Amino acid sequence: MTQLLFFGRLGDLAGGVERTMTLSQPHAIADIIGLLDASDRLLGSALGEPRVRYAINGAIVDADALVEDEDELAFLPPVSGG
Amino acid sequence: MTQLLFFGRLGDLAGGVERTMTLSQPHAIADIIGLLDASDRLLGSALGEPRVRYAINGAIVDADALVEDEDELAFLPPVSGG
Amino acid sequence: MRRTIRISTDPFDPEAEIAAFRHALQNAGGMVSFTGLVRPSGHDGAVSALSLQHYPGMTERGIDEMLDDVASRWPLEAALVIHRVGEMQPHEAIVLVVTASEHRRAAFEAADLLMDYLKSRALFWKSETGAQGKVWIEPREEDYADAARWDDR
Amino acid sequence: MRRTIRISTDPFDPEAEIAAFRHALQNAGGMVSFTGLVRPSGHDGAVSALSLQHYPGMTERGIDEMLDDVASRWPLEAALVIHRVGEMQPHEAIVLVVTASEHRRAAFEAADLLMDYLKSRALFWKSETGAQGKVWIEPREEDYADAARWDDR
Repeated sequence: MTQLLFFGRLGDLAGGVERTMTLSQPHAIADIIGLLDASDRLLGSALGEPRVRYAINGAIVDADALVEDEDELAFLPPVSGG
Repeated sequence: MTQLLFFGRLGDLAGGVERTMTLSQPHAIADIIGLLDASDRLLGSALGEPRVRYAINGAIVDADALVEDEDELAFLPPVSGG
Repeated sequence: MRRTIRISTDPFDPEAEIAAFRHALQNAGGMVSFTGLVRPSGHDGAVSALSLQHYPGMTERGIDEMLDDVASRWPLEAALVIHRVGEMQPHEAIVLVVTASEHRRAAFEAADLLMDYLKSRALFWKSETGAQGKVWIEPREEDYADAARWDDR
Repeated sequence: MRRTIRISTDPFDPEAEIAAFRHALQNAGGMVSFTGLVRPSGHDGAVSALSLQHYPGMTERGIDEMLDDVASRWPLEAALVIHRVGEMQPHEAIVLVVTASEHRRAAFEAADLLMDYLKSRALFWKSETGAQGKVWIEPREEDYADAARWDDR
């Protein structure tokens, strides 16, 4: 089971920060966004925006990185702290 | 009576921060340094060093400014705060 | 460089933290603190609530790497970063950065860099809830420019 | 800009002052403090005592003019300057500067300028008494250079 994390306004669109997904085989992040887009266009297009970064198990990666089942995939929109 | 103030290391040389002097007529600061130098060469030459500034009644002035009796004349060596 | 990083939903008392930091110093001659406060009026008029989210674990690691960077740039005795997350009220402290060094310039610059990074690069997401509902805040152009000042130094 | 200047021979508690300053703020989003401490080892090995002298009245007026300058450069809500004079012991606070503004950059820069001025331009004279007797301290070249940064800005 893959853990998906949606931070910032992406969590509002996803209806929560956390969601799980079962991947029978490794998928590129871009493909996972495609799967999410198929059921929710608004969320899908937000996840694909150029300023959104991706992290697998806490490491920043590109959209073509492969996600395996048991991985944690996080979607990181522009940050703002302080 | 003129109040003289010697700050920082000048006070060590003058044997104290405060000293008084009676001026029967206005004198330029340079002349007052000359008077002090006559009785104490070490103090006199320290007061004339280029980095020492002068203040009459709290206002920074040049060495040719006139000091009158009842004035406060301060000798200000390089400062260091904080 | 002694370092402390704390991210918590609990309110904190900035001056109690600064005092504890100061009492642990050995030989520092100067200490700089920055305290970030929830302003009563935000981007959208009166703010009724401010909320901060982080990515547990990864946010801390990112700040730890910032502190590696800071330690390599300046000779600091100690640095402290505390960041609130969750719901906050006006006037509460959001963030506290404290740095200490032998001479003041290092402490000033290190605190300045840490705040620039925390504002625009650390993994936090901030939202304000006001009259017009919830708004996600992004760094101002100025914040990105501030952080970029350090990239070539 | 609300301002406070205090020069005193009495020891002060930096964090109590910072806390009082913070509680009086209305709309500031950030607050910067610098605390200068007596270092246990000074210019001449171990320091047994540090002493500061000022020119009563004139020193305060000079700092007040610095605050006029600061107020004309940045939109600050408040600024505080506390400076010890007389005899001090290692680890005691010599100086405290606190500034507050809507955005952090103004508070950082104002505190930085105030410290540069206090180090090299305000009317204070500092001496350390160590193993080799009493030594009058002058600003380092770096301190003069730091203060000169602001002259053309």
